[in-house]
Amino acid sequence: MIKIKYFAAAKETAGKEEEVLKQKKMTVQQLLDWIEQAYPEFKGMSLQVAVNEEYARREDTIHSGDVCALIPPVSGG
Amino acid sequence: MIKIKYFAAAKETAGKEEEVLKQKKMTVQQLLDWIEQAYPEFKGMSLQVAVNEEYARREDTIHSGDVCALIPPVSGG
Amino acid sequence: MKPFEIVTKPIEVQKYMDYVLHPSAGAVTVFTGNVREWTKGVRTLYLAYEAYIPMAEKKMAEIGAEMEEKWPGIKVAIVHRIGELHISDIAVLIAVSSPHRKAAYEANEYAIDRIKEVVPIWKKEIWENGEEWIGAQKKYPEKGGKSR
Amino acid sequence: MKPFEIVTKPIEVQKYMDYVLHPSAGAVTVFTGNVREWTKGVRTLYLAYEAYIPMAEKKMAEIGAEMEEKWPGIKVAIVHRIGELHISDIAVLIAVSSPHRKAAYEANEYAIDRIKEVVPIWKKEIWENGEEWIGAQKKYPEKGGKSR
Repeated sequence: MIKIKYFAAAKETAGKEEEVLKQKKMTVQQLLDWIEQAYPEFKGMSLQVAVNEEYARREDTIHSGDVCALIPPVSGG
Repeated sequence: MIKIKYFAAAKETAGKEEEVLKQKKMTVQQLLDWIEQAYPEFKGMSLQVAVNEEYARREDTIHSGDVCALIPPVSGG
Repeated sequence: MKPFEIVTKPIEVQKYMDYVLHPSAGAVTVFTGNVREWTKGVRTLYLAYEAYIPMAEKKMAEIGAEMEEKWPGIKVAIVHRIGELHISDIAVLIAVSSPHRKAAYEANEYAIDRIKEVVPIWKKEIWENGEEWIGAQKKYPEKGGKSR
Repeated sequence: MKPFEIVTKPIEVQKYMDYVLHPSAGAVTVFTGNVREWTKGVRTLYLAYEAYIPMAEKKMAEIGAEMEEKWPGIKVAIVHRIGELHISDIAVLIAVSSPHRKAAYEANEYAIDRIKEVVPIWKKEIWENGEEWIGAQKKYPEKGGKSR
């Protein structure tokens, strides 16, 4: 089980704050592919992924129990 | 009459806050010469002179009624 | 208060200045980012900020650690407010104390640059005629025109 | 309050921040110079500041005008306290608001540099074993030794 959290523009695009994938293991790239398939509006959006509150690379592996977050371009300050 | 105000280290050197010279007209340089004669301890001190609250050059003229100030190196902030 | 925190209430400046001040500090710099009414000719009604709170606080603390390594002897506090913010409200505050002033200025400016790069906080601008999440690719509506 | 002033009472930060803030300001920087306990290994007990008050206020206002010319759109307040100041007291405060942050940082740092050059204010440091007016030619007593 992998938890996905959506923020800001990503939350509006997904229409939800979070959801759970019944996967044991996947790469960040695979997660993004899955998301783009589930929500075509994400295509072309500039997104980073955080795994357990740390920015992850596309090739990093996500394990069951991890909390992922879709991070649109930040605009704090 | 020319008023002279002493500040900080200059006040301690002169032993007073202000005094009045019975001059009608003098240059800033002449004022400094007079001061060094009156208070030899001023010799070698780095001093600026303000006339009517504005920094003055050595060749500027001071007139009766002007207020002069002896300005040791500033150290605010 | 925590030295690196996300809050929902108005930010009190004095609290963070007091936190960074200590007897060896000869200089304190404070930066506040405030909600501005006009941006590129478009009038903002208010802003809505959202954060991934635990990660944002962690990233702000990391920025603080980077700063203390680059400018030894400084002490830092960073706070960002989220929720609905109105004109002149403080969105972000950075307080830095330092024995000498140069480091207090440099470190403070470094902090806001880094916050804008890495801290997961998002700003939505709400105008009279539309709204938009502000991201890397900023798009402003034409003056007087319709957004979206 | 006046935007450029010499005071004898403790400096309240908020008052000057409020003065510079307005709806077009997106950034405010505040600098405070505080009394530091240790300078080059010598322990300060307290400081005594003196000013040529009318000229100092005039010079600070001139610095403000220089700043507003160099960085259009900023708003400035500068206050310096005189009299006896103790450890961590604020001696000088500079508040600058600006539509954008870069100018707020740059102008603020410019102000403190200029204050130290031209404003007729003098600082006397009082240590455990002596005292001295601090000027261009700074002399610190040897650690543990006698001054004067």
